This record gives sequence, C-alpha cells and structure tokens, in this order.
Amino acid sequence: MGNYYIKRLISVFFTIILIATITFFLMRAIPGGPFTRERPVSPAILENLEKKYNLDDPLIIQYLNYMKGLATFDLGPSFKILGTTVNELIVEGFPTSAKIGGLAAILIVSVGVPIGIISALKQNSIIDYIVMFGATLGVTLPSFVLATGIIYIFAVKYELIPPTGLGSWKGYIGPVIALSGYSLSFVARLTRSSMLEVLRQDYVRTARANGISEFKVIAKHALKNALIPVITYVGPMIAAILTGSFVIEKVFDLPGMGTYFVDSVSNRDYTVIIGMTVFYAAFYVVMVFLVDVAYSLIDPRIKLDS
Amino acid sequence: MNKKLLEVKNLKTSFYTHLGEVQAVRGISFELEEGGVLGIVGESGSGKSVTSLSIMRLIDSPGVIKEGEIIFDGVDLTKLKKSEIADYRGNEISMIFQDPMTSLNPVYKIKNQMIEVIKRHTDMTTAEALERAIDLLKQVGIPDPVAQINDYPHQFSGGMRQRALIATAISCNPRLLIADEPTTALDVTIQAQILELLKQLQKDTGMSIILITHDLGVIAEVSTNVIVMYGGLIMEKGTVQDIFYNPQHPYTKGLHKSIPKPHAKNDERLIPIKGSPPDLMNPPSGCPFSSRCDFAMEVCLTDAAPGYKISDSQSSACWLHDAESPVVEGFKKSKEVL
Amino acid sequence: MSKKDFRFVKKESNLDLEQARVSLTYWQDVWRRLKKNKMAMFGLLIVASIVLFAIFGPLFTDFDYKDQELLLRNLPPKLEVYEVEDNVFIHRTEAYNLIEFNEEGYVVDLLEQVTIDEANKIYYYSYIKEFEYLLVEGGAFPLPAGVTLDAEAFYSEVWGIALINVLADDGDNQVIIHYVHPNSPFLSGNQTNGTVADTIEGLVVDQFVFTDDISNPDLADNYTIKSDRTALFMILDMEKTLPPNTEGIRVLKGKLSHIKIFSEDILILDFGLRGLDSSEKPEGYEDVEYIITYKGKETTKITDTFSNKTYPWGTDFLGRDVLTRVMYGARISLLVALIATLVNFLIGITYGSISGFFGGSVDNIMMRIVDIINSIPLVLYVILLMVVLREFVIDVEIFGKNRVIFNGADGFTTIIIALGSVYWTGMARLVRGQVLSLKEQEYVLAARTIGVSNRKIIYRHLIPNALGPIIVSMTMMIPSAVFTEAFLSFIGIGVSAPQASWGTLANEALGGITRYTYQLVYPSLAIAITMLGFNFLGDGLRDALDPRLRKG
Amino acid sequence: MDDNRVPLLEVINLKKHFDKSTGLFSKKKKILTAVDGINFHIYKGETFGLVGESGCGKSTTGRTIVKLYEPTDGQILFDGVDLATISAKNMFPYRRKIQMIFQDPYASLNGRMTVTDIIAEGIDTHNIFAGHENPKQAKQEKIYELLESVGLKREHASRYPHEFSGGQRQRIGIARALAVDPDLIICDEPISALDVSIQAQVVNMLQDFQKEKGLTYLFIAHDLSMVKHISDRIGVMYLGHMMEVSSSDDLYATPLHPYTKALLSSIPVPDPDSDIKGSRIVLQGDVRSPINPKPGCRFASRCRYAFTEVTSSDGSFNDSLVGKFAFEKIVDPNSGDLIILQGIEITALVAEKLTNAKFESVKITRERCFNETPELVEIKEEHYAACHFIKEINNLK
Repeated sequence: MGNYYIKRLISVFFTIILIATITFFLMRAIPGGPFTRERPVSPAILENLEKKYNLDDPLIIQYLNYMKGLATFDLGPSFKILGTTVNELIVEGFPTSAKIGGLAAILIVSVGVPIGIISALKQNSIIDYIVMFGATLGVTLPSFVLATGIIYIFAVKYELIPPTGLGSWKGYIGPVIALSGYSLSFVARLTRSSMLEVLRQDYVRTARANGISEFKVIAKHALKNALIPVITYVGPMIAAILTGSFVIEKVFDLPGMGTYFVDSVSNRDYTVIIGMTVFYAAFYVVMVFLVDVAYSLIDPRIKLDS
Repeated sequence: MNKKLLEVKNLKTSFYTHLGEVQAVRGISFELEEGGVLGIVGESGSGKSVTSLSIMRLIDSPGVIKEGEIIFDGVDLTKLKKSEIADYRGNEISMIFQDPMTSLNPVYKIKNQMIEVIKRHTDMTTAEALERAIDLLKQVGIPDPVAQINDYPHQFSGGMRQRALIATAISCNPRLLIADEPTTALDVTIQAQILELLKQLQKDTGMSIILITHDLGVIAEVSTNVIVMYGGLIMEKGTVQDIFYNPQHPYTKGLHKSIPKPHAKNDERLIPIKGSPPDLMNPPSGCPFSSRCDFAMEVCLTDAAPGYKISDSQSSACWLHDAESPVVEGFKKSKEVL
Repeated sequence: MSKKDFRFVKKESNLDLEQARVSLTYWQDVWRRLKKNKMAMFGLLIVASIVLFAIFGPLFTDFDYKDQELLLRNLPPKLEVYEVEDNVFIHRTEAYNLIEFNEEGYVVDLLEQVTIDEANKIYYYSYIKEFEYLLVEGGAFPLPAGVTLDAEAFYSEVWGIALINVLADDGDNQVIIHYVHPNSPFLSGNQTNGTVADTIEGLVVDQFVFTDDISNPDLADNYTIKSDRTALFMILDMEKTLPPNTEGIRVLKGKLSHIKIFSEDILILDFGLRGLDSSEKPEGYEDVEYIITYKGKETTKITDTFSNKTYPWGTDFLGRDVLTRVMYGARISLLVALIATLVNFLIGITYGSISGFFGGSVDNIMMRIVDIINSIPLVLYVILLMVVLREFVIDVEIFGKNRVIFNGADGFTTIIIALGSVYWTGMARLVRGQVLSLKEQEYVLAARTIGVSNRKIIYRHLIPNALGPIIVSMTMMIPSAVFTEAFLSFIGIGVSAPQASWGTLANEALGGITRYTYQLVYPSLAIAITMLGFNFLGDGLRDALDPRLRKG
Repeated sequence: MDDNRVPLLEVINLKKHFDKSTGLFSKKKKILTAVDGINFHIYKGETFGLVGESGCGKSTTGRTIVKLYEPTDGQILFDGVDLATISAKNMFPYRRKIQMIFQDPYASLNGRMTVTDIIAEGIDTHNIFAGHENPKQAKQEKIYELLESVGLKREHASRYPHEFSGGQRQRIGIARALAVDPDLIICDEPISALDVSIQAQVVNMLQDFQKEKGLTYLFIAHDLSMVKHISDRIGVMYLGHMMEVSSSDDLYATPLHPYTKALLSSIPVPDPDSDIKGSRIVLQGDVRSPINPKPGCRFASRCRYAFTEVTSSDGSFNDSLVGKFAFEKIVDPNSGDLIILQGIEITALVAEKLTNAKFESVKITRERCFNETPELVEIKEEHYAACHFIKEINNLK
C-alpha cells in the first residue's frame, strides 16, 4: 500500500523533470536567442551577454546546468529585469496569487459543494432550477467577462469595492469572486450530478432499506462517494488558482504570479517563462498527487487495484 | 392458520417518466402470514420488484404509490411519515437486493456498515454491536468473521457479499425479510448456498420471507405460498403445491409447459408462450395476458378478470373460471370472486 | 355486472394486438428526442444564429473590420446630443470631437477642429466635406475661380508616397489638393503655408499653371493645374465630376482617398471655463458646462438621447464599428474554434482508434503518453507554443538557395496550431474507449464471425456507433476552444491586429472599461452566448444520444 | 449408439490465455487462463452443450473456435481442417460454415442497420447469390423467407432493431446466422437474457432448424436444465478445464465428477415436493480467480474429495502432519486464533499448535489433487471425466 504512494511519488518526480525538459528545449527552439529581438545589439555586447548567461555553451551543457539549478530550486536569472532572479519574482508574486487563490478555493469548496448537494436533494424544485441556471451561467461566462462585470457594477457604478489593488479587505472581494466563479459553478454542477448518480446506487437503497435516517444516508453513504469525482476536479483546480489566474490579475491589476508570467511572455523573458512554467507545472503535478492520496483515502479500491 | 403479518390491498404504483405514466403495479392484493415464505414469480416488467419496493416505501421519484394499503402488523405503512417508516426498515422489515456487488457501500468496511444498522435499531454500544455483527457473519457462514469484518466490500466475492447483506438484514431480528432476486446474479453453486442459508435462517428465526424471483425452481425450493404476477397484476396465487401441481391460470400453465422438466426425456418438446409481454406504458385495458393467451375471449380484451376463488388457498384471475364462460378442460369453474 | 362477451377471439385479431411502432432510424430518433428538449433546441437556435451572424453579418454592414475614423472613436450606442438647430443634432465625444446626427440617429457629418483658443478653452469646428480624387496621367484640369494656393506636405506611411497638399482657396470654399509624387524621398513632419518649392527640400515639384479653361463652358473662369509628369493626379470639385472631355487626362486609378473641405458653418465648443488656469481644471472635465454655438445660437443643454443608427453598437478606440468588429470577430473566433476542434478531432480519432484497435502493448504505451500529456497543465503549454511558434523560422536550403518556408506564424495560425496540438488527448481517450467497447460488442463479433472485412467493420459498425459520443464531445470542445482562444487573446497573445477575435476585442476594450463599457459588453456577451448555446446543445445531444435511455 | 457418427468439430488441447498485466513495467505477468487445454468433439447433427459457472471459459471456447480469439495452443479440427493455424484468408470460407448466436439480444444487433441489412451482411460478404440471374431479388426473397421462418413478418425487414422485443431480436440474430447456410452454429448463451416465457420459443426454433437443416450446435449456457433439454452430449467446464464429457442423459443420471455432482445437485427444481432437496450437495467457497492458477485440479480447493483426514491416536500430530498441506483454514476452537490458512504447508510449529489445541483429526489435502492436473479420460463408454480419484469416488472398478 505504501508502495502505491512511493510509485506515484516517483512518477511525480519524473513528470516534473519531463516538463522542465520539454519547456527548456521548446524555448531554446526559438531562433536567435533572447537578446536579438529588440534593437540590434552589437556582436561584442551579444557575446558578452551570452557569456554572462552561459548561452555560448553547447545546448546539452546548458540543459544539464539548468537541471542542476532546478535540483537546488534555482531557476536562474531574469534576462530582461536586470539583477532579478526568477526565484525572486516567484517569491514576490506567489503570496498575492496564493492569497487570492486560497480564499477562492475556500469559497469554491464551501459554497459549491453544499449548493450542489442541496440542488441534488431538491431535484426539479425551484431551488434546483435557480442553482442550475446560475451554475450554467457561471460555467459559460469567461472569467474576464465576470471580472470586468464585477468591476463595472460594484466598483464603477456603485463604488462598493475598489476597482484595483488589494489595499483593504474589500479589495479581495472582486478578485476572489471572479476567480471562483467558473470553478464554483463547475463544482456545484459536478457535485449535483455526482450526488444524483450516487443516490441512484444500490447501496444507498440498501442503507435506506436498513432504516438508516435520511440525513445519515446522505451525509455518510452518499456524500463520501459523491465527493470522489469532485476531489479529482478540485485538486488540480486549486493548483491552477493558487498560482494565479492570468486574467483576474490582469483585470484587477494585481502583482501576482500570473501578471509576471504574462509579462514575461510578452517580454520574451525566456528564463522567467521556463522557470514559471516549471513552477506552475510542478505545483500542479504535486496537487494531482495529493488528490490521488485523498482519493485513495476515500476509496479503498484504488490502492489495492494498482 | 397463523396470524396475518402483512396485508397488501389494491396496491397501485406508477412511474411518471417523461414519456408518460408507466403503471408498474396496477392494483394487487395479497397477504402473508407470520412465518410464511411467499414467493412472487414473474417476468421482467411484471411488477414484482416494484411491489416489494412499495412495501418498503422505497419507491423513488418519479415513482408514486397511487393507491392501496400496506398493513404490516396492523399498521398501514403507506400512511406513515418518512421518519416512522425508517424505524420499520431494517428492524421489523428488512430487504436484500439482486446485485450483491453494488448493494454494499464501497467506501466503508463491512464492519461499519453492519454496526451502523445494529446501532440504529438497538441500544447496543459499538463494542456490543461489533460482537453481534461477528456472530451474524458466523451465522451466515463467513469463514473467518473476526478478520473479514474489517474488510472492504470489494475484498469479498459475490457470494460472500450476499451473505454479509443477509447478515445485516437479519441483524435486528426482522419479522419480515424481503429478498428481491437474491440469487439471480450468482452462480448456481453459490445460489444453492444462499438458498440453503435463507431456508435455515427462516427455520431458526421464524421470520416471514417474501422471495421475489423469475425462476420457478427457486420458488419451489423455498416458498410455502406463491403469487404469479404478470403485467402489473396478480394472475394467480396459492400454496406452492397449488401453483406447481394444480395451476389454474393460462399464464401459470404456460410457464410450466415452457420450462424443461428435470427428469424428462430430451425429445419432449417445450410448449412456449407465444408473443411478448405487454408495454406497461399503455397497458391493455383487459387482461394483460390476453394477447398471448390461447383461450382469449372478447371479454379478456376489455376487462381484467377478477380473482376467482378456486380453493381456500388458491385463486386465479381468469375469465375462464366464470360460470358463463365456455368450459375448457383444466380450468375449474368458480362462483366466488375475491 | 354487465353482460360479458365470452366468445373466443379469432387468432388473427389476437396477433394484431402486438403494438405497431413507427420505424425510425437512429438519427431520426435522436433528432426527435432532441426536438423535445427545449433547452437543446434553444441552444441549437443560438448556435445557428451565431453562425449565420458570423457568415452573413459582414455582408450587411457598410464598414470593414479595419475601417478607422479617429474622429468617431469611442462613439457609444446611446447618444447624448445637443439640438443646435431644427434637425441638426450635435454629439460631443469624450475626445471633444463634434459629430452631427440627424433625427433618426445616423451620422450626417463630422466636424473637425480648425482652431483652438487654448487660453479661453474655446474650440472651433468646421464641417468637412469629402471628395474622391483620382490619380491621372499628366494633363490639365480645371480649378474653381479665385482659388489661392497654400501648400502642405507630408509623407504617408500608409501609401508609401509623398503627398503635397495644396490648399486652394477661392474665398468660398477651401479645397485641399493632394499632389502625389511618386518615388518621393522620405519627408518628415508637416509644413504649411510655405511655397511649394521651398517647403519640400530636395523635391522637384512641377509648376502649377493656372489658366482659363474655355473648353468647358460650365467651368468658365476656372483655373487649371497643369503638369507634364506622367503620374500626376487631380481633384474634383465637390459638386462636379471629372469633365468627360478633359484633354490629356487619363485616369490611372480609381477611388484613392478623400479630399476635405471645411465649411463656413463653424461650430464653437465653449468649455465655459474661461479664466481658469489649466491646473484649476476640474478633474475629468466632468462638471464642465459646454456651450455650443452654431450660427450664432448658443445651446448648453443636452436635449436628447437616441440610439446610434450608423454605429448601432458604437465604435471602438480607433473609431471602428464595434458591430462589424464583433461580426468579423465571430468569424475569427468560430473559425479558430472549429479548425482547432477539427485538428484535435483528427489527431484524437486517429490516435484513439489506433490505440483501441490494436490494443495490447501498443495501447499501453500510447495511453501512457496521453497520461503524461494530461499531467501537464495544458494552458501553459499552449502559451509556450504560442510564444515559440510566433518566433519560429524554418529556412531550408533548396537548390543551393536559402528559402524561408516558415516565418513566424501569424496569431491566427499560431493559435490553431497551439490549440490543435494539445487538446486532442480527451478525444483520443474517448475514441479509444469507444473502439475498445464497440469492438467487443456482439454485433461486431457477429460481423467478424461472418467474415466481414476489417474495413467494412470499421465503416459499417464502428464509426456509425461511435459517432454519437464523438459528436457530443466535439460540440463541447468548440465552446472550450472559443473560451481558450478568448482567454489567450485577452491576455494579449492571441490573434494579432488588425484581425480581431472576441477575446482581442475584449482585451482592447478593457482599458476603457469605466467609460466605454459597451465596447466590452458586446464581445463578452457574444462569447457568453456562444458558450451557452453550445453547452445547451451539447447537453441536449448527450441526453438524446444516451444509450441508457434507448434501451427498453 | 450409432457407431458411424463422424465428428464435425474436434477440439484438441485448446488453450486461450489472456495477458491481464496492468501497467507497462509490472514485474508480475498476470495470465488469465480462460481456456487451459480442453478436449472435446462434436458429431455431425448433434447438439453439444457446454456448461459451467461464470468465468469457467465456456464462452471463450466458443469464440476461439470461430477464431474471434487467436488460440494460444491446440487444434480446432473442423471437417479435418485445423482452424487454429489457418490464415485469415483461408479461414474465410469456413466463416460461412460456422456461425454464432449471441447472448445479449440488445448488443448483438447493430442499432444503425435495418433488419434487412443485418441479415444481408453475410449474404453480401460471401456473395452467395453470385451467378444468380437476379441476385438482388434472390437476396430479398431469401431475407423474407428467413424472417418468416423465424416467426417475423416481411414488413419487419425495413425496421430497426430497437423496434423489436428481446425475443424478436434474438430471432433476428438466428436469421442472420442461418442466412449463410452454416453447418455448425455456436449458440453462446442464446436464451439467458430472455424471459422464461420467451426462452422456450427460441429453444424450440433452434431445435426445429436443426431437424430441418441438419445443423450441428455447440450450445453454451449456465442454465443446466435447458442445456440438458436441448443437448445430446454435454461438457462441463470449471476454471478453463474440462471436468466431464458425456451424453446428457448419462450425465444427469450418473454424474461421475465431484464438481458435476455438486453442480447438478445445485439446480433448483421446479417441483416443491421433490426428493432431491434432502440430498443436496452444497459446495463451500467460491470459484477461484483464473489468473495465474496453481497447478493441480482446478476444482480441488472446493472439492470434498480432495482431502484425507489424519486422525491422531495419541493426540500428537507432529510426525504425521509436517510437510503436508492444510485443506481448510484451521482456527483454534479455544482461543479463536488462526492456526493455519487453507493450502499452506504445515510446519512443526503448526503441528504442535494443533496438538496443543487438542484436535482429534485434521483435514489435509490429497497432494495429487493439488499437484497434478488430472487428464480427461474415458471412464465409461462415451463418458469422460478428469479426476484422479474418479473410481474411488464412484465405487467403480
């Protein structure tokens, strides 16, 4: 059984290496290197720059050096923001993203799951229709639409919240709601359909036939099973929103990871792109691993099957 | 004659699907005495499972018990509140289902699922309940109950799961056990084990059993009384001897002729019932069997026959028993209608 | 009890009791089921409308997606206007441009600032009349009487040619004559009121000779500009077209550009802030009382609001028609989504069916690859791919010559490649699952036992039966591609200007969210409605195709 | 018995193994031995029944015979030709001669094709009416004829499968199999998904066609009463092995193999006052997994003859038990502690525990049953069984 976790952990490790490798070579496939795009640089300066960043080494040496750095959690310097390392950018951006993301994740789980359950239990009632209508709207509204809508209505029209920044606690309301909108709706829908599916299962009928109270049937027998697909969604989702949504940070003008990543993309700051991608991906893969662990704790069939 | 334990009167259960009303059970009445084993036999769609779920009040939306009374030990179950009926379930009346593979909750240990039920209906402590659960598992023939009670359902084979389900069902000494096709999903050697177990338990505890199946062999094995259902109605009821040695309804007779006799010679031909079962979305207004019946009369197409009393124990819903109908060999005339 | 009929039924009528069912093919059945689903039909209606909107919409608009008119920038769909005269409505834009509308809400005229009295905050506007001019080959043409000439020269980056604007003034109308000089050197800046020859250094300009033209009686006392050069051009008067018999003039090119004439009907926009220093200006000019003076009559109040008919959805920050942009955006967005979906579909179906059909270790390896791809957050890779592809150059030496066969794909191609190369894994899994389960279906086994060839099994049994879930999956993939494309364009790495998808439009509008919300509303609504439509349709299709409902 | 009967199909040492290893790099190979060396033959014109519980390999056998699965080993002699090694191309003519009827009336017909298309598929594939003056009309006539012969109407030809009931669908499946005029039809549980009242319709129809066209059937089912009714001879399978082969009357009257005895005695009899009820053999335990099976008789772990009892005269087991294998799980009756699991070798320590717990006798395995796979041998005329102790069990000489 412990074997299962070790196996999964090894695969997490390999996936991260694979992602770093793919990203590294993908970015190196861009011709001309990072310094040639803007104003023409004199060959001498270019040479110096390349020497400084070891870009004159053979590709494989560069790759090995990068992987060595990665092993010590050193993601290298930024090519565009002089004197800044990728690590520093992450350290700077991640707390903001994580704060917003963490609050959003709490909101998603604490609201999405309960309303999904209520909707399932009150299937075909007015509550169900309202929840499902809202949730359908939630999954069809792109995040930037929701975000800008929130800004327009609550910040511009009624001035209840500041349009940008995280100055006061009010500043969090907009980004957190905008960030959670899609996932909250999705979780609500997923919980509902999963709950409905589980409520149809034979073992729920068995529990009822054994006189177990309706509350316990739902809270104990149905819910645990119904949460399995929800957990598979929520894990990677948390990874995605904790590391910052590009869109939300752009709209609300927040100095998070997402902003730095988008900036690095438009600046062609290659080390930052690679570093952030690897960071994102590693985070994501680890979250997926944690989901698997949670999954195996809930569903005893998983460990023994593999 | 023993005391009546269960009396079902004119039960009607329908399902309102988006395609229309499916009248699964269309007005059936029967009774079960204390300690009796009632077999309900019928094909798929005959309404036999819906009948049992109706007794347990386990008909889920879009299903509704439209009409009728279900009197268990003097109490009409259809009138009870949800919380009140829950006190009966698993306590006074228990039920086991067709598919043991899906009837146990996969995420809880056998132990937890059994203790939960025992504690629900008794004042036992967890430790006492665990002890009781182990005893029950031993009683139903789980080889090493002390160890295996800590297993998850997926570690059990089909036969063992059905045993565990039976153990749970009898844990609070129910007076009635409803077994809905308990052996259909099992292999024949396992089926024999489970049937033996049920018979043994019935003998030991004296509980009543309603056994629902499509297999006449299983019915003959276990039951004392039999109901033959078709198209949501009862075609015939009687003691097991009545139904097997003196069937009166054309459908029951047809069923007997269409299954091979165990000791018959190979070259003996089966006599099948022609046609297919009716669609319960638009059930025929008359006898549901009329379209397949060799003796169908004009009246059969328009009116369902009442139950004609054949003997004290037996009745049959066929117009051929009516005094005015043509005389056909093998069908007794009856003046008494139930 | 009434009298019962105890006669035996004849065998034939007995058999007739078997229910007659209507014979429907599978797809007829699906369609019937879909038609019953109101939400799905609503979704279908939305999808159909959006597709029609994208295909035919641009045919019904007078504008092109890249038509700019800076004077008309940020024009809202709901207009606040000053009625300065009967049926003359003036709308003031946020950028202090004045535009005349008629009662119905159509743009009648643009007014251009002619003079600014910065000290007193009084802006003077004039109507601009526009005329076509033609490039002609050497010759002479008439000019209105009493015209005096001023000159202005600048270099047009758009046309790559130098222009010399000669201001002709006959005291009645101002006429700008554009003199196009081919092969002109680079000139920078504008210069006015100099003589032609002086102004433009190093440019040899032909002599303008004004003569009486008597060949056309209608143009008596007119002057003619004459040139010996081959590629000269000429202007036409506002009312008059080129005289058909003008000698020596040959039209080289048709409609080229416009000529502007300022009218005398000067409008005055008075900020009402005279005496205030610029530092004391209230922020945003919000509370400024504007006085519009037209033909001596002052109007201070906004008198009316009506819908903008010329630009029903307003204009964007470059004065482009938002409706037209959204329609073209629909084309881009849907095309990107459709092609990306098709690419995913093709890759997925090939990959999945190979994996499923061969099974065993082939399947094992192929599915492990899919697992690995799925363990990567795909949006990141789309972004990376976009970055790489935009910069990518492939040059190959062919026959000793370096040929560039791929040079930094444009946004459109990039996004299709990026979306198409990453999101096929879901489809591959679906198809594999379908193939795996279908090939064990008894009807496929039956076909195999009868000796039907693999090819026939695939196209008579596997494909028709796998089609349902695949179609549902594609219906669901399109909105998610629209979504991803919008997202990428929104963060600025999508389709490049002047092409615009809905995401680009939303991105461009983001800056003006507080003032020009409508610019964001329309593309956002378009995205949301499209997603809604496809989702409803997809849900409905899934229900209609669900085999669980079909049984029994 | 008619001595000059010729076998139409001979299955010799047929094996079909599936690799169920999960994961690319798993160390342990999981081999599912669905069919593991079975022998039987089917005479021309007879019905051979193949019975067994789920997972015993009976369906795999049927499918391997029609080469839906490539056999792992063994021979499938059809009319003397070995189909096991034949190429796909050379197999083609035999596809017309061997047909199959399937279990699930819902899954066995392609829902996207009309009844005509379904039945015509074989006719088209084998170009049966090539050279006929009007092949199209001949085909249509043949389809109508087939439909009517299975009790459907001409009008049904243009309909789709979902418009029919389960029984009607199964008849369409029969018409499809008959369309190419086969010699052998493999009936893979053709009635187990049908209602009781419908089963007889299908069985009678199959019997009628057999008489009429001289067909040979391999009838696979788990419903023993129906198999007995329809079959001339029967083979009993258990976990990929053939346990017993005999004429059906003989098999039911005097089953020889312990498994067959138990199986037959498990059938519920539709006769409430039957005397069988008292003498029922109820097997203990469940069918084992057919993945990586241990050597020996597959039935041994559930067989009551697979053990001998060792009694102790002096209350000590030390010498007599060490090195032997426990037949069943042994629990200390006093403490409830587990002493040894089933099938595990008894050590000196265990023997001591048994002695201490004051056991009077201990069941140990008959080693032969667990070490050596019994061959299927002819015990009586045309009655084969695979059991080491068949003679002892049945008191035969």
